[in-house]
Amino acid sequence: MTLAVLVLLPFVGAALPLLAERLHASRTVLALSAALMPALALVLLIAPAGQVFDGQTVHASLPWVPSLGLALSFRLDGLALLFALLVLGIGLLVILYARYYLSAKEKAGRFFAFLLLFMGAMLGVVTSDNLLLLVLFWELTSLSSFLLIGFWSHQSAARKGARMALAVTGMGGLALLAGVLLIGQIVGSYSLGDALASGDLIRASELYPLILGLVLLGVFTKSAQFPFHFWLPHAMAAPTPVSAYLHSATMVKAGVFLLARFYPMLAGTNLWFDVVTLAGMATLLWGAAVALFQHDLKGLLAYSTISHLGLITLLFGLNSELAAVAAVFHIINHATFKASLFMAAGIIDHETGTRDMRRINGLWKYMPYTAVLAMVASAAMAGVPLLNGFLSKEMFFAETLESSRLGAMSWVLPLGATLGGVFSVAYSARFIHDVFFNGEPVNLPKFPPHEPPRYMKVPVEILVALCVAVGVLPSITVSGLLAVAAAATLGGELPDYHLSIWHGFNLPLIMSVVALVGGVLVYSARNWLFRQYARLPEINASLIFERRIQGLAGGAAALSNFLRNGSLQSYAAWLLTLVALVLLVYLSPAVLDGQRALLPLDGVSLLAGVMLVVAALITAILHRHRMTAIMSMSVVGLVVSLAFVRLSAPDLALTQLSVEIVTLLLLMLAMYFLPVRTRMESAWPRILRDLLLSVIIGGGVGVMAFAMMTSDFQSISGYFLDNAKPGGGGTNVVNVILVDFRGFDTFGEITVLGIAAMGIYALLRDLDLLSAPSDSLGRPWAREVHPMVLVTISRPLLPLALLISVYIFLRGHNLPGGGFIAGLITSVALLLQYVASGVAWVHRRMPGDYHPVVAVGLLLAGVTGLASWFFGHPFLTSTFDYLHWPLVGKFEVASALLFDTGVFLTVVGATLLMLANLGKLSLLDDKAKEGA
Amino acid sequence: MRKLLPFPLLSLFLWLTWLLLNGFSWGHGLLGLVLAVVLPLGTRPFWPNVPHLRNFPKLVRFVLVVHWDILTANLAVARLILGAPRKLRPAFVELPLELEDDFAITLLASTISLTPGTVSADVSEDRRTLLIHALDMDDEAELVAQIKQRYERPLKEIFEC
Amino acid sequence: MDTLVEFLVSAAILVGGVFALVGSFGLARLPDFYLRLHGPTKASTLGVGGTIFASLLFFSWQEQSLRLQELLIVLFLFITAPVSAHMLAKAAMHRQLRRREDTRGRPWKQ
Amino acid sequence: MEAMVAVMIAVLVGTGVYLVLRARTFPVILGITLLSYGVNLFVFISGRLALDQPPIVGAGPSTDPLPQALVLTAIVIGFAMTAFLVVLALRGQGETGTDHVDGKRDDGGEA
Amino acid sequence: MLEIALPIGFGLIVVALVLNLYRLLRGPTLPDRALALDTMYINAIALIVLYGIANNSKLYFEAGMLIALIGFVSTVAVAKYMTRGDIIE
Amino acid sequence: MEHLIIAPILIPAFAGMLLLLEVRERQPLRRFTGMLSVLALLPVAWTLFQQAAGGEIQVYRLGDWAAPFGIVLVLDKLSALMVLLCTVLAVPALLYACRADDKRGANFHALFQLQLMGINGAFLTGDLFNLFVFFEVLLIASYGLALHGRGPARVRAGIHYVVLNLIGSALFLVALGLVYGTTGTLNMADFAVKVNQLDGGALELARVAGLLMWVVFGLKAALFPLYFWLPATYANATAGVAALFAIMTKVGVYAVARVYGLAFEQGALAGLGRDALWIMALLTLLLASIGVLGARRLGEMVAYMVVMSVGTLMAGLAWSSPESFGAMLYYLIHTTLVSGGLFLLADLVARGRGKLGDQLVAGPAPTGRAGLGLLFFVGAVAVIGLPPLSGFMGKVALLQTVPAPLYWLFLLGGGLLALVGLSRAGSTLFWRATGDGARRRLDRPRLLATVLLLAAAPALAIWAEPVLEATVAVAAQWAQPQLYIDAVLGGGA
Ligand code: NA
Ligand code: NA
Repeated sequence: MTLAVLVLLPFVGAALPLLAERLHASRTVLALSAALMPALALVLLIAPAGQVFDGQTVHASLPWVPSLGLALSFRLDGLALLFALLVLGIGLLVILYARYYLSAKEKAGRFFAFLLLFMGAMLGVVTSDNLLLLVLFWELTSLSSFLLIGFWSHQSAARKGARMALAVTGMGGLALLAGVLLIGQIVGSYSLGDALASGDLIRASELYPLILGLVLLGVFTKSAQFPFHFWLPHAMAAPTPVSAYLHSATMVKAGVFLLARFYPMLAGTNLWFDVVTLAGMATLLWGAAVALFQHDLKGLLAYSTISHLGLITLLFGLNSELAAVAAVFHIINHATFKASLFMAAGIIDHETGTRDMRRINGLWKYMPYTAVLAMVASAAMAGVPLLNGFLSKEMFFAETLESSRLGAMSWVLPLGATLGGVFSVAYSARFIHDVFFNGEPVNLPKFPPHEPPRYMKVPVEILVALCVAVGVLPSITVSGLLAVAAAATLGGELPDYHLSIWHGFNLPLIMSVVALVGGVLVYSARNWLFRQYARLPEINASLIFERRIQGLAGGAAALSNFLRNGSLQSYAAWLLTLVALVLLVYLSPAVLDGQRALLPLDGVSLLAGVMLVVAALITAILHRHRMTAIMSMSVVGLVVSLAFVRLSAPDLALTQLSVEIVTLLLLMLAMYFLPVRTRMESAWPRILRDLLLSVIIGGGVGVMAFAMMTSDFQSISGYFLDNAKPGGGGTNVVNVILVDFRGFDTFGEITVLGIAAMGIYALLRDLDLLSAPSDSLGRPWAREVHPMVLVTISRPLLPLALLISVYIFLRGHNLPGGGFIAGLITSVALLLQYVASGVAWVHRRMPGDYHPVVAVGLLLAGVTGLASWFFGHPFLTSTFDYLHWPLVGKFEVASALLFDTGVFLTVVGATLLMLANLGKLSLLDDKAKEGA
Repeated sequence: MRKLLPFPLLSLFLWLTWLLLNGFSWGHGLLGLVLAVVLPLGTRPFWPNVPHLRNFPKLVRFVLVVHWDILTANLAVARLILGAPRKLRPAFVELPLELEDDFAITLLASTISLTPGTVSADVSEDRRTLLIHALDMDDEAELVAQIKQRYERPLKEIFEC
Repeated sequence: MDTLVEFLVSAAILVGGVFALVGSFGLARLPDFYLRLHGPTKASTLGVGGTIFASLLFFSWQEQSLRLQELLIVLFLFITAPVSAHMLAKAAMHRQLRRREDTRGRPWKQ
Repeated sequence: MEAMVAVMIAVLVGTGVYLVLRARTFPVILGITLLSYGVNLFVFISGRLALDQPPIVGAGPSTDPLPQALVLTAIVIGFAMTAFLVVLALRGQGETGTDHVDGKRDDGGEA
Repeated sequence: MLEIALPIGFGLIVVALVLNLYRLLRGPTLPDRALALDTMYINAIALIVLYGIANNSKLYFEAGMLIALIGFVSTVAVAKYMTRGDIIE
Repeated sequence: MEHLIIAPILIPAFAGMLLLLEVRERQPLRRFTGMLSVLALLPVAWTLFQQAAGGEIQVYRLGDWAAPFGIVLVLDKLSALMVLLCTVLAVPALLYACRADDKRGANFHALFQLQLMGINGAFLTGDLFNLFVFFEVLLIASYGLALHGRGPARVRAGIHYVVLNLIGSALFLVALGLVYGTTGTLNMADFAVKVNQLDGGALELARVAGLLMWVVFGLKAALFPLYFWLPATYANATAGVAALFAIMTKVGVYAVARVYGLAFEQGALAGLGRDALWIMALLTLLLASIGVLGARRLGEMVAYMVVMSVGTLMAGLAWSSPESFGAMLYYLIHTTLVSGGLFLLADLVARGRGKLGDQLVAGPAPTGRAGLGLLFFVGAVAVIGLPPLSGFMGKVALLQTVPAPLYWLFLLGGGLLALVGLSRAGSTLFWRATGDGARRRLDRPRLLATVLLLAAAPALAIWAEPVLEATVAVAAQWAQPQLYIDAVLGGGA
């Protein structure tokens, strides 16, 4: 369990510096607060580390999401221990270093928090014993490094570098996730142990190439392998402590860590060899060559890092156990010398104010102590004997000589390795010579440079001391750790190897010598080389990437906007095309197999049908002559109402008729503000397309209608006919369905009406609309506002219409009618008052806000429904009884009537809320005109 | 009583309408009565000036006359329409009004419109003149006189005295 | 008696139909708007009136009791139809619709 | 009769579809209305056609009452929606100064 | 007798409706179209009443009454629109 | 307590009606009423969820009429989950809106409540026509809410939204006509039974009915090629509304799941339209992630993420194994809450940047840059599907249960595009600031609402197991339509 706590510590620790910053703690306290948890973790690591050195693997596991196979499982074996030490150890050094590196202005608390987040993520990656958990931490390293690289977010380079790193490593992470999921599918578990034990199974699977590809995509992006290396140099926009940490020892090492981790699972095949070796070799050479030409100190280090990562990758690719050992060894060595170099570079940057090696010269004079440290580290990087880099490089040279996979071409590997060594020496030489010697500084922003603060050098000193110690006394210092780490990597027994400075005169030694001499020669030819390099077209990966991304985003925007072109016509066409496709594909003549006898067609119906067809077509054709279109559409409405009469639906006929009238009022109200006529806008192709859609959809629906009407079916309607009277207390079955059997639909329906009215009210409020000052013929409007005849007739019509409403309402339960129709009649009668006498006149006589009417209507319907609860029945259960009164006789009292009253009120309130407010628009309009 | 039944004629009218709709029964008689009282009361604000019926028998007579005229005029106009339209002698005629009450004027205008052959096209803003369009007018004075005699005068007697 | 009633009903139906048709025929045929305006009066008076009379007779006969419900349709129509005509006439005058040249008198400006 | 009703439905739906594909709010409103007519009739005929069989208990054979109730609901909802659309069109006219469904002004600009 | 009169009556009224539609489509002016629509509504009453007789059913009476009572409101609205533009002011 | 099932519909319904009564526009009273209603819904929804978790499917017969004749509400695990999710989303959304957005137009609170009524009704009803009615309730309320506030962009988007949905409603009616015309019933369970007894032409018509329903639900859910209305509508809606709308697309997803699971999972029309849904969902996923990358406003970007999530969900649904459905539901919960939170966040950012709003161009830093930046980071990580937040869990769950390479490619590739897009957006908004924006403090309640929703991301990750167990249980019940059918029709039928 210590292990889980250990991984958790940095995450917890991330809060401390933030807290400290809140409390305005000094920078030292900030750094200490940041260092606390890692230090604690390091201490906690001692005990399990002992077990690891005893050859055990320490496990800890907490369940998290068992159904996904995700558990908080951790393992500490040699490999994990090695990396944990690097992560924590170098992490602590970086914290110390950053204490001095960050200026007082900077939000150090946030910086340390990000750093600790990263540390925790990295620790998680290396100790995960669960593949999904590993991916989880893996992506966390990408995310936290994004924050770290972009820490100086005011700099464009930092932002771009951060985004690029995130995009590239994020992509790799997604690929890795896919790979891991596939591994999980094959293995049947996401436990790392199970997976490592299932190497043969995985390699035998036909998914193996895919898995390998996906995992390697993750590895290569993270470890900046060719061709995914380009993000790393731009990540140098990060503060130097970040580079020292992420780009030497940790983040980029995550990739090669994974190669080591998955080595028993995935390595050993020719595919592995070909892909990994090739990528490693390419990266090694490319990075080494380009590094020489960097004028930016950190740029040089970045490319050198790429190159060294290539070296490690290449080693893992060789499918040789010894090579793997060498790889692990080089991971350690590279971490130490590269971290110290980055720190040294940071010190130089800090003291001179620039990282441009063309300006930084002869610093030996100003900061000799730093120079010594940097020179030792550089020498280690170059592979100079007695330093750690030499040892692993020697092993590397030896291993390239061992491989025979390439057959006759096997010489390519050592040749490439040597060439890489040459350039490695050359850029290391440049780092030493160009910075500390090579004449006098040129125009430094800060002059003269000094040695940095004492404690800022401590981390460098420690690391350089390690370089030397390992280089001189490998068997004492590093062999134990290397052994357990390598053993864990190989998943078992170690091969026979020897860590010593002197292996005798052999081919690797010659290669080393060639590299050293060649490197010095290359460096001495630098001026010529730089000139040649300068002639090459400059490739700024950041710029290219940024342009690509911008192009991608632009393309994405273009594609999105092409589809989502802001045109309703095109959206509707998509929708209707989909419908047309459904109809075209699935409507076969088979649907017309009905056997139902047809009804006779009489002449009256035929003529009415023809009228409807003509009127509908005219509406469509003449839609630009808007009033004509409205008139002909009213004919359609009338014929539809008549059709309902003919087809045994008196309720529908009444409803349709009254709705027609209100709709026409509505349209007339709107026409005041809309153009009366418009010019033709659609081009013929568009019209033809729309006609095609109309014909297909109209035809399709017609065919389906015919198919339905001509086939028999079984329905539930018999129940309604049987139960309307005994169960619902009414003989008008449609009404009983509406207020009883399906009263809930009606409840929803009047709610819709009420909401529509509210929405309309909201839409109309503060709407500024200009109405036409004259009619469509250009004449001024008529003078007379309220024609006397209309006014006079409208008044007695009101009580009369109310009487009819009551009549229609009361009979609704048994005969055609009901609350809805009654409500519309009442509304029309009231609206007639508005039309005849005007808004002001009406509102002097009754309250003009219809919100409460809608509310009371809805509430009445709702409360009627609720009342049934008190009788132990579900919502909307109706009840009815027959009363006998003297004189009056027997009559029915039904709760449905109360519900229907709610419907009535809602309809009245809603229609008036809609239309009366629409009418009021012109009042505002008039005021606006007067004001103007 | 006045307060309860501000418009007795309207109430009667509503009550009869109710009974026509529902058929006669004690229940509906009662319910109709309630409605006939309540609805005019409820809509009272919408009635700023109330025409008073003075002479009920004359009203009945007037209604019968109008119906008879509708019947006969229909026949006459049908002949005109089915005949040669070129023979029609259309005209706009201004009818000076003696009626003063809006309701009575409206009734006159409606009557004129209902009888085929004439349509009331407009009432002047000062309520002094009624514009009539005639389908086929022989003589303007005769038409005006006929309208005045058959419709306007009875209306004046029915409502205004 | 039955035959007589049936005859009356049939006659009323025909009268109603004929006048409805004549009115609409006039609407379709007459040369200017003001003349056409006269057409619907027939539809709304004798046209509907005839059918209503038929219905009234028919159902009273069917049920062997006086049934005057249908009268309401005529009544309402008599109240409302002149208003339509009046308003349309005003609209026509406002739009200064062309009238037959031999029309005597002139419409009013609106 | 069935064929004629089917043709009516087809024409209503077809013209409705054509009109909703126009560029101005007004024809779209007309289109939605026509479409509603057609669709309501379609739902209506799902209970099959019957002549003079109104669904009143005690008045002889009865047609299927359920689709009628559904259509009644659909008519009301359709009315509410149409009204909203009409007012929305006005709001569009007020805010964008045009009745184009995409708010495109006649001069090519956008409000 | 009735079985002869009714079809004739239906025929007459439907022809009337067709003539109305003709006027509505033909125009030429907006008042003409409005007038035609108004007439159609009135003829529809006759049609509905006849249908009631033909089917010996009183269930359709209300439809006719509805048109007679409030059908004219649409015509009034259109006419008001033509004269004033604004139908509720 | 048998009536509790209908409470999620009635509470907001009555609240909405009471709000309508309040004509004097006393905003505090309105806010109080609205908040009271959503807060009352919370325990109700939770209790219902617990009840449903017991495994028994509860049926509420409205008007005391037996199915299939009357309308029934059905509380199974799926509907209970959806109601709970809606409620959980509604509380912060309303809280946010209560900070002055609700004053930008009339009737906001009533519309909001009735919107909830519609959504909950759609989740609970067991009747197809009643589903149509509740669709209309939620749509008309959403029209009102989408147009709440003013401005031409909002109206333009509103017109598109409204017209397309009106066409959709017409299509739904055609489908319902076919449903009734072939099976003679409207009850979902009864339909499921009867559709399998069809043959010949009726079966063909029922097939078309099903496909038309897919089109309609696809429009609600915003599937390709029916999603074009969504980005503008959502991006232009006021923040609280946009946040609530995060569940609207899920109503479409739910409807497909419900009808498909009952009627088309097996039997004569088994797998109806599955391939088409699959292809459309994948295209949606792809195009929406492209949309995320190309978005010019943060709100638009989040809206595209909503569309992406629909593609993700529908594709998962097209596989429709109980396992994939369980994973899909987890993802649904995650995406609803997180995108809701991101809509709120987009508004917070826009408010803090003054005129620029949420446009993705360099400008003054939003007020409370660090805090908002952190929230954005959390939301973005979650919504992209990066670890360790809920999106990662959801994606892993989906990837594990949907073994289709194409899906993996689109899901992961879409995630990458979203990653690029969101990192650009975040970098522009929070890093590339040219000076500070308004110096006002962040509004605490607004911030709280945003945090509440975005807290779902870590919470759903930490408690991924119990949530997944719950969703898998929901899926297991869903995969046995006979349970539903028996509960509704009383076993024997
Ligand atoms: Na130099
Ligand atoms: Na006349």
